Formats: sequence, structure tokens, C-alpha cells
Amino acid sequence: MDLLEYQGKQLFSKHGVPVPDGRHAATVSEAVEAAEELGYPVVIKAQVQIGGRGKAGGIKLASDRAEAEQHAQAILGMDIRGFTVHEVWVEKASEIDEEYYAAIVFDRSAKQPMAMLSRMGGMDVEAVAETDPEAMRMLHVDPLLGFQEFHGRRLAFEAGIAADVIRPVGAMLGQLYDVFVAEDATLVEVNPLLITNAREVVALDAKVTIDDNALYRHADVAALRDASGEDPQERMAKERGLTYVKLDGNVGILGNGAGLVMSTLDVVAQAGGRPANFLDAGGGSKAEAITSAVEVIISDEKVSAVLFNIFGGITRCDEVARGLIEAFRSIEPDVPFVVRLDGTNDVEGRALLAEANLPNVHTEATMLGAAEKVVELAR
Amino acid sequence: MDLLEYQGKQLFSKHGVPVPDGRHAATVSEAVEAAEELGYPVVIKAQVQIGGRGKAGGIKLASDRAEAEQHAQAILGMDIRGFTVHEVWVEKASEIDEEYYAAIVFDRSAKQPMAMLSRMGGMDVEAVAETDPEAMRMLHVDPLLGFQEFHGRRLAFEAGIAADVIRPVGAMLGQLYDVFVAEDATLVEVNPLLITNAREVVALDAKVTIDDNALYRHADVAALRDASGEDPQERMAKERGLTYVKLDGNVGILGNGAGLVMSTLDVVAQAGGRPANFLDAGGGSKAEAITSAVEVIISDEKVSAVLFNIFGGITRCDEVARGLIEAFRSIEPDVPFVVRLDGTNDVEGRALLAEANLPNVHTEATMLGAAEKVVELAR
Amino acid sequence: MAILVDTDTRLVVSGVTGREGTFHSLRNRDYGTQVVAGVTPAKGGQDVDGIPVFDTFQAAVSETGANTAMIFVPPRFAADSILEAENAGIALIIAITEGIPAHDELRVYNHLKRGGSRLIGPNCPGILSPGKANVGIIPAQFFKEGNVGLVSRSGTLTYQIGNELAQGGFGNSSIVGIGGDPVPGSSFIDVIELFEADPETELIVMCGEIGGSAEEEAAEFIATSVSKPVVAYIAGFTAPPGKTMGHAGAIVSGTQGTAAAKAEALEAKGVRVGRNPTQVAEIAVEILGARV
Amino acid sequence: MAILVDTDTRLVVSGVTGREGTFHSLRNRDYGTQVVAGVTPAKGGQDVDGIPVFDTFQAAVSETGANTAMIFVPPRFAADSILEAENAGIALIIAITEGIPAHDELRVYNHLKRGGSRLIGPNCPGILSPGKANVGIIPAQFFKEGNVGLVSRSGTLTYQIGNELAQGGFGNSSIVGIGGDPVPGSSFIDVIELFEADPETELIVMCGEIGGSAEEEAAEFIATSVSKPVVAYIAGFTAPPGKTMGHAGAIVSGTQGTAAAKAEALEAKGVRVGRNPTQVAEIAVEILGARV
Repeated sequence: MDLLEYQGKQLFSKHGVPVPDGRHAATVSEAVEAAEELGYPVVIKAQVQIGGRGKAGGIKLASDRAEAEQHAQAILGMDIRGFTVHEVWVEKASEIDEEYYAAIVFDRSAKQPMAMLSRMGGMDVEAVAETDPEAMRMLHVDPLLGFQEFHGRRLAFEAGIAADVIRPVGAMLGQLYDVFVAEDATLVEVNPLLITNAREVVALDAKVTIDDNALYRHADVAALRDASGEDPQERMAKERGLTYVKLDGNVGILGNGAGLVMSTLDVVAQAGGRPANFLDAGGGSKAEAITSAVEVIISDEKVSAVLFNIFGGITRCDEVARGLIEAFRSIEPDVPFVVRLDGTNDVEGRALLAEANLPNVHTEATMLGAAEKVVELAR
Repeated sequence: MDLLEYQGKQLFSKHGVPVPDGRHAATVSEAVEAAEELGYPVVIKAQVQIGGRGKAGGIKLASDRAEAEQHAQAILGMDIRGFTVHEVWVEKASEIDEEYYAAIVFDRSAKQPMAMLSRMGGMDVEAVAETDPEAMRMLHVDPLLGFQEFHGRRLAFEAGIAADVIRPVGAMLGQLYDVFVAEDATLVEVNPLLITNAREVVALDAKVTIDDNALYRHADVAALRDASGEDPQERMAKERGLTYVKLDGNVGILGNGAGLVMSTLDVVAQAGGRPANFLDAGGGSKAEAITSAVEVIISDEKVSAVLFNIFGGITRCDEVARGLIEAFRSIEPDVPFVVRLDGTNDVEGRALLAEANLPNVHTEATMLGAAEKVVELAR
Repeated sequence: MAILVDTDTRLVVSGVTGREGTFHSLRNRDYGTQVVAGVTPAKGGQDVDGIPVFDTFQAAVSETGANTAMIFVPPRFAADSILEAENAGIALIIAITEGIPAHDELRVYNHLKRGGSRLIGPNCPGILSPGKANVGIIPAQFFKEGNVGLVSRSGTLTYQIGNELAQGGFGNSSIVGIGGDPVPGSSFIDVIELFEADPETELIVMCGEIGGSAEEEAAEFIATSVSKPVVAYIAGFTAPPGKTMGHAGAIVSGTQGTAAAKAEALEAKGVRVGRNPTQVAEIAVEILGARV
Repeated sequence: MAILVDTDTRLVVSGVTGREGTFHSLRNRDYGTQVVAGVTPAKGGQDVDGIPVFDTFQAAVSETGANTAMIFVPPRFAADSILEAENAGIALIIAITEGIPAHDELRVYNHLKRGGSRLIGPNCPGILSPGKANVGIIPAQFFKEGNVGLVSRSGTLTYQIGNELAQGGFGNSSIVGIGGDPVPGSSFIDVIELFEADPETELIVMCGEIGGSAEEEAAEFIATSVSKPVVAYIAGFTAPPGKTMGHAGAIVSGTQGTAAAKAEALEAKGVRVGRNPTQVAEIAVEILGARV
């Protein structure tokens, strides 16, 4: 779960990471009220889960009430690379002396958290990493030992940051690590980490990702989940407990097992088609789950054909066939289906389908054959 | 630093360990007021750092105001095995169904914390350990991994405690471990761990020892230190930053290095004497420290002779001699001194002493000879 | 021979009294696996169709000599159960549970790597050594004894490949699901090393997917330390960046962890990579045919 | 030969710019120890009488090839400094600092035991290998090269014994202070094992004291794994229970850790225990004399 900037900053505050004072606002009048409370100048920042807000005009400085109103008006409701701005964060403006970059990332390869620090902040870090790889300093942290003072100190010295802020920047890395662990984050990123003219150290932005599997122990964060940015099919799938990812093609896909579904997407693409979605019906899928999944897939109007690719292990092919038959009864899909059933009870499953004689349902013996067929039908 | 029961319980509360409601009182009227606030019956418990309070009459149940007053009167000021009762803890009386024992100890041998649980609580655990060793269950905790739920669960099942309290007792062990780590404790002991008639789990007593070396990060605990129970010489030594332990003999002892001082005590005892104290003047002792140490040693009126046993390494024997000479100038001790100086600048040190010609100061060439001499002089 | 599980396996199942736990424990026992114990706190003394249940792993180990654990408890109890199994001296722990928090996995991984126990999974289908033992949820009916070692981050995809191999007349030494989570207890390398040392295994098939860099690391390892032929498959060429594709670990982060990069890394080290599961099976059959 | 420190030692000192740190670093260098670097945060680029100072251990190691660290910082910074040294790849860390919180020592010990570095101390006088290197605060003037390995929880007591041995004409291979804290990084066993393997060492003298059970454990180890003669001394027969005798680790807890129990345990395993330091030296001289 990716948090919005202001949600991340609220977590930061909880763990002692210094952030500028700010207020959340969902309307122009709330934004103006927030600005008046904070005192000018303030910065009004669009809260959307996408980078490049500044360039898109989503971050504006306001020096008085009139400007605050004008900018809030402009930003609320604007579209930033496909995301509509529904809320803003109104923040006391900071005086910028230097901009650093700090992050704690989940390094899957080393299987340890990794702390990162660069004195080249406030810009695209991947660009920095390419042009000046030495500027980005990295250090792994043994998760059983935890973040030690020396981790922060060493990164601060190695990154070559200003001598007077070695200590507070090292300390902030420790606090960001606390956020990382205590909040079950998989990413905590601050860009820029600001050094003000008064040489105070402040997190001016916050990018935090929380592990979905750990939300059960973070009720406050789980409550933040805001589906407004989600695709309608993805929301529908989530409500039904299905593992679904929306893509931009026209071939609807259902399979059992994440690896097999990914593979099915690939095979469809190799056959010249464009997958409309990823949908893993899971192990031991029952007929109702299959019916429900069909509803989600075909609710996407772009879908012009659907592929079922099932290799039955725990999942029984006859259950899948029953689910499909039920789906046809209840919702009468108007697109063609290609079905490949293999594995446990495949014979029974195919027999059920043959018997039901559903309109526009084609069975195929192999995964490759099924992919070719569905691509042909989707044209 | 050993905490009093009520101080330990206050730490328990801070970490979520359930304890009975109670109030601290230093006077009879405070005790009665506390009892009235809590509601009867209450238990009035003498707060002294010594076991066997109950048998000595230091713990009494009061059912009404008159009894509360009577018991507070009796307990405040009483002497329990040499400790005067200056304060009491007034606590809501608990209904006792079962009594268990729980502890987290610092296992030096395994170099890990060890959690302990027994269903035989409310009595002398060392006696239980002898008569029924199987009743005491123990489990080490990897300090880097920390206490896991399974530690509590396994101990609870293995100790054979009642099925309905397996979970809360396991959870309490986890909370006691939190106290142990967060408060830098070297011992956290609950005896008895009470199961009430309502089957609630409560810590009815608290024995907590905090690592003196860690007090700098526990200002609240450090502030608790109450010198009232300490020996006057030990208090005096502490104020001067000396490492001093009062013993009950008549041979005052000063040396440099803890091992050498312990050894000196042993050698004096082997020669038939009784050491009056342990005093480590430390490495690199300067003259003032030696002077200060002499004052502490001879302020103990039992001391009838003093042994200086110095093997100079970093410590220079001439500095020690100078300190002794200065001590004689400023405080004119009236007991004989035996001085053995060896190691760095021993020749100079002995020369200084010879030149000063202090009254009743005898130099000896060896540790053994010095011990024999001081024992003879102390008679 | 086989790797990890065989006729010496003495299995204890954590969560044996749950619906799924009971179903698969009995299925594993029916296959011939020695399922000697179950663990469910507060159900000690009961039994599941003759499998004795204990309150703690310690009791299960000391009473039954269990040497392998299968973890079948819900995600919020799984890390604790794995750690309990390790603490009780279990040498091999196979965690089926899906949905364990990533930080729990991190702690468990970093603790276990210090000593004692080997962890397979979590979020994996388990291990099948055809004809010897089945621990987990792999449908054993599609597999027979043979000389192909299969290691995979994905369950169903493996069954698909294994089934096609079986249709080509070949069987498996062992089939090991290492799981689809970001911090698997054992990596491709760990398992490939075992297959390399296993005299029965003549060909190794590894089935990877997007996310992380385990396939790239395996490619390095294969180049330096594996003498047996390896065939690979990678799923997820069409996965868009930033989207979790079912498995918690299957996600392309920025430009990291793409299927193309993995396939390229493997091919650069001389590992043949099939374009689809069928082709993987075909290449394997071709290599094995040549070796017969 | 010698153990732990010798002419290959390249020492980096944490806290080199402090008064005590500077004094002993220069003293160690005067003895002939290669003191190649110091570490003091924010003083990188300075030098202490020619010893270059770095901000971090990492910089000190990469610039000077330091392989041994001496920790001379105040107690509240010591654990962090030890961990930093380990993280920078220092193989041997000698911690002089007294007064480190016990829980810090516990974390450090349990972390270091997993790998990498060996820790001697804390709260110890260091290690002297006469004629080769001196790391710490041991007054080197009393000791000469020879074949007695000395290991001790106490500083001054060791000097006393070493001095008497020297007067008897014998010298030392190495003198190792393991320190007087409750959780020493290395135990008697760890050091005795090194002396047993050191061809120059012919006799081992161990100097214990009250508290803990390290001497009892050493007795077991000597009985099973040490072929060389061992002479022991134990201080603290007259220490009352519950009182810390100077060293944080020197405390009799109830009936645990008494000097009598330790002496008995050692004697039961055939280790001769001197009644006082002089007698220890006498026994040692007697044994060495017989071996000449």
C-alpha cells in the first residue's frame, strides 16, 4: 500500500522524524483555512500517488490568502498523469539551504534493509545514480541487530554532507529506520531531506509503502486505504477477494496459480494478443469463485474474448467447469470463451462443458493452442 | 540497583504488566488516606530491600480504617533484619486462587536472558528448585531475536499451569521480558504471580534489579536511588567516586585493581585477620584519590589497622606514597598502616615514605609479608 | 535418492487440526510420508485420524523424533511457529502459509541463517520426492520417480511442466517449491546446490518469475558451480512495473526484476531458457533423450 | 609465536584523540606495536603524533589496512564503536572501556558470535605479547618473552603474578586480559584454546575471580581438550554474597559463583590452584623448571 505524502508525514511525526507543520484539506475553503492557521508563506501540494507533481503544476507557493485560494482552486480537481487530485496538503513553506536524499529500502537480494543517503537530493535519484553513482551511499542493516548510530554516522560521512548536520542527519536515518520497522514498511523515502537556512533537518517529502500483508497490525494505516484512485475492476475484484490486476489489452485471462497466470499472459502476448488482466483464481477454487471472477473480467468493456487456463492440482477442473456454466446462466456473457482444462478431473470438467453446450465456448487441449485461439477470437 | 517492590511495580505498569492498584505512603496518615482511596480490604506492605517481610510482620491485611491505621503504625519504623521501614505500599487486597512464579534472569553462563516459570509460587523458589526441580521450567531467549510468543506458550505448557491461563501467563512473561530489556534490568522476578478467583493474572510482588552501568539512560530509575539504607562509609565513598564495599572486620584495605584487592582480602583472611572493607583505588590513582580513600577507610571506627597493597602498573607508587603522606598531614590517622609498594616507581615511592617518616607506617616488601604484619598490628 | 524429503522424513505439522492442515496432512500420509505428529496449542493429547497432537514442537520432537516440520497456520502465527520449530531442533521447516508479513520473513530469515534449520517457503507448495515422500500440497498424481530435479517459485506452473515431462516419459528426483514471497527461506541456489550433489538428478529445471534477483544470482552460481544441465523458464514478460502479480514477491520495481533481464542473465551463462512451459519440457526431454 | 597480537597487528584505536586514548596509543606504539590509525568522528584528517585519524572505521580500514581495533571510548559509545569495527571487517577487537551496560554487552556478544570478529574485553587491560606487540594498558616493563601463557579476568593481579614469574626467570608468550564484566567477549576457554595451539606456550596460567561460571566451564574444557599444564588462581574467597567487588562481573549471587566452588571445580579436574598469587608463581616456576 503506497501512502500519500501527508499520510507518510503523519507516520514520520509519530516516530519523531521532523516534518514541516501542515494541514490536510479536501476543499478550497479547508485549504484557505489551513493556510491562515499556518501563516504565510505556505505551499499547497496535490496529494496523488504519482511523481512529477511539481512539473505538472501540483505544487504551488502562496504568500497570502488570495494566492492560497487561487492555487487551491487550481490544484483541487486537476488531473496529474491520469490521477485526479481530490486532496491537498497545505504546509508551512521551508527555507531551502541544501537538499539531500535519504531512504530505507527492503533489499530482497541481500535480505536485509538498506539505508541510503545522498547529498544530491531534490531531483530524480535514478538520474543521480547514473551520472554520479558515488554520490549515493548505501549500507545494509542487520534486522536482528537493528539500526546503530554508526550506520547513520558512516553514511553521513561517506555521503560527504555538511559537517554541522552529520549528527542530525544520521539521527534522522535512525528514525526513518524506526518507521520502516515499526510500520512494516517496504520503502521509506525522503526526497528532499531538507537543510533549512537555519540548518535544521526536515523531511520535506515522504514516500512510504506499507506491506499489505502486515496491515492487520496497523489499523490506523489500513483505515487510510482510499479506493478513489483504484480502477473499478480492481475495486470489484478486491471486494470479492480475488487476485486481479487490470492491464490495458482486450483478452480477459483467468488461471489458477500466480505463475501459471503470468505465463498465460506471456503466451497470449507471444501469440500476438494483448492481455486485459491478470486473474489468479487460486488453489482449490470453488465454482462460486469462478463465477465471481467471470463477472469481474467481463465488466471490463475492453474485453473481447476470455481465456481460461487451468491446470488442476488442488483445483478440480469439474468445479471450474461448473463455475463457468453458472456464470453463463447468471450473467450471459456476450464475448467468446476459450477453455483449456488439464489436470485433476479434467475429463469430468470437459464432459460437463460439452454437455452444457454453452454458446461461444471453445475448449482447447493445450495452453499454446488455447492462447492462439483466444487471440484469433479477440480480433 | 535493587528496586523496592512498589518501584518495580511502577515499572511493571509502564510496560503493561498487570499489578494490583496501590499507593505509596511514608506516614501513617498517608497510609490511611491511601487505604480509604483504594477501598477495603487493603494490604499494607513494608518497603525494604530484604526478603522475609511477611514472617517479620511487615505485611498486614486491613479490613477497615482502624486496622489500616493500626498496621501502618506498627509497620512504619519497624526493623526487619536490620532494615528500618521508612515507607509502605498500600495495595488493594487480591483474592488468591493460585500462586505461580515467573522471572527473567540474566544468564551469564549462556550469555542470554532466561525466562523462568513455575506453578509452585508464593514460596522460597530455591527450596522448590531443590525438592521438585522439574517444577521450575526455564527457556533461553536469543537477545537479538527477542521474546517470541512461543517462548511464553512453551513455558506455560511445560510448567503445567492451568489451561485457562496459558495465554495470559505467556503474555505476562513477554511483558516481563519487555521490562527486562527496556529498563536494562538484570533481574525481573514475580513471586507470586497471582491467579485470582476471577482467574485474572496479576503480579503480586516485584523484584527488579537495574544495571548500574545503564542508569544514565533511565533518569526516572536513577532518581529513585535512596541512600537511606546505605552504610555511611559506602555513601561517603560513593560521593568521592571510590569503589568501596563495607565488610565487618577490622583490617582496612586499599589496593589498585579489583582482582588484587580481592586477593588482598583473601590473603589477610588466610593470615588470620578480618578485612574491614574492599577499596579499589583504581588504575592511575592520583595522590588526592589516595588521600580521599584513607579518609573513607578510617572513618569506619572498627578499623584498627590499614593495609596498602599496591602493584604499580599505570598507577605510580610515588603518587600513592604522596597521597598517603598528604593524608597523614590532613587527617592524622591514629591507626597503624602497613604499606607494600611494588611495580612502577616503587623505589621512589619507598624513598618518599622513608623520608616522610610517618608515625606508625610500616613498609613491607611482599604482599604476604604485609598481610601478616597488618594482621599482627590489628590485634 | 532425492533431496530434502524422503523415506527418513518424520513430519510434524503445525496447524494439523485446521481444515486445510488436516486435509493435506492426511493426503501426505496417504502418499506414504511418515506424518508422526501435529502441533496445535491447547489441543495436546488429541489426535487427527491417529496422528498425535502436541501443545508444543518441543513435546512433538521429544515424543516422536520428528525431524521435519510443515507450517500450515494462518499468516499472523506463522513466523512464531517457524521459530518455535527451529528452537525445538527441527532441521527442515517447510512453510506453506501465504501472506506472512515481509518483516516477519526478514527476521526469520536472518535468524535461521545463523544456524540450525533450513526453511523452504513460505508461500510455497512444499516438496515432493516421487515414490518417497510428499510434504505439502503438490498433487502427486502427475509425477513419478525419475532424474529431473525441479525447483520453482510457482506451484501450478511447475505441475504443468512436470506433467509435460511425465508425458515425455521422464520423472523427477524431487520437486521443490521455494515460494513466491520476497524473502524465501531458501533460494534457487540453495536447492540447485542440493540437486547438483544428488546422484539421481541428471537435469535441473528452474522455474522463475519476475521480481527480485534470485534468478540472476542463480545464473552466476550455475556458471561457476553446477556441472549438470539446467533448463529455465521465467514467467511475467508482460507484467507491468509496480504491480504485484499474485505472488507477493512477483513485482517489477522500476527497471529491476524484469523477466527479460532474468532470461538474458541465464542465457548469458549458457542456461537454455524455454519460451513457454511446453518448450521447457521439450528442451528437457531433448537433453535427457541425448543422455540416455 | 604468540597469540592474538604480534608483529602483524595493525592497530586502529577508537577514541585515539581522548586523553587516555592518546596516552596509551602512543605507549603501545613506543613498545613497537604498529598503530596505523585512529577513529574519532568529525576529527578525520587530523593526526595524533603522526597517527592518522579517520571519521569512520571503514575509512581507517580501507586507507591503512588495520586488522585490530582497540576501543577506548566512554561506555555509552563503546557498544556502537565495537559494532562499527566489526561492520568494517576488523578481525580482532580489544575493548578497554569499563562500565558498558550489561544489555549492550549481551547484544554485542550475541551479534559477534555469529561470525566475523573476535572481541576481547570489555573492561580489560588488553593483550601483551612481549617483544612483539602491546595493545592496551598492560605495563610492559614487567614482562619479557617466554613460554607462559597468562589469561586473566583481572589486570593488576596478573601483573603481580607475571612479575613474580619474571623474577623466577620465566617470561610470557602472551598475556590476555579477558576483563571483569559479566559478558566478556571471549572466555577463558576461547583463550586457553589458543594457548593450547600455540607452540611457544608451555604452561598456561589462568587467573579467575568470583562471579559467573567461566572458571567451572574452563575446568571442564581443560580436562577434555588441553594437554599443557594449567595453573590457576581464584580471587574473592572472602567476598560476601550480593556485593559487587569492583568488577561488574565479580559478584557472588546467592550460592552461585563462589571462589571456593571454582577452586574445587578446577582441582577436581586436576588443575593446581595456588592459594595466593605468590604461590601461583611458585607452582608455575616449579612446573617450568621440571620441563626445562
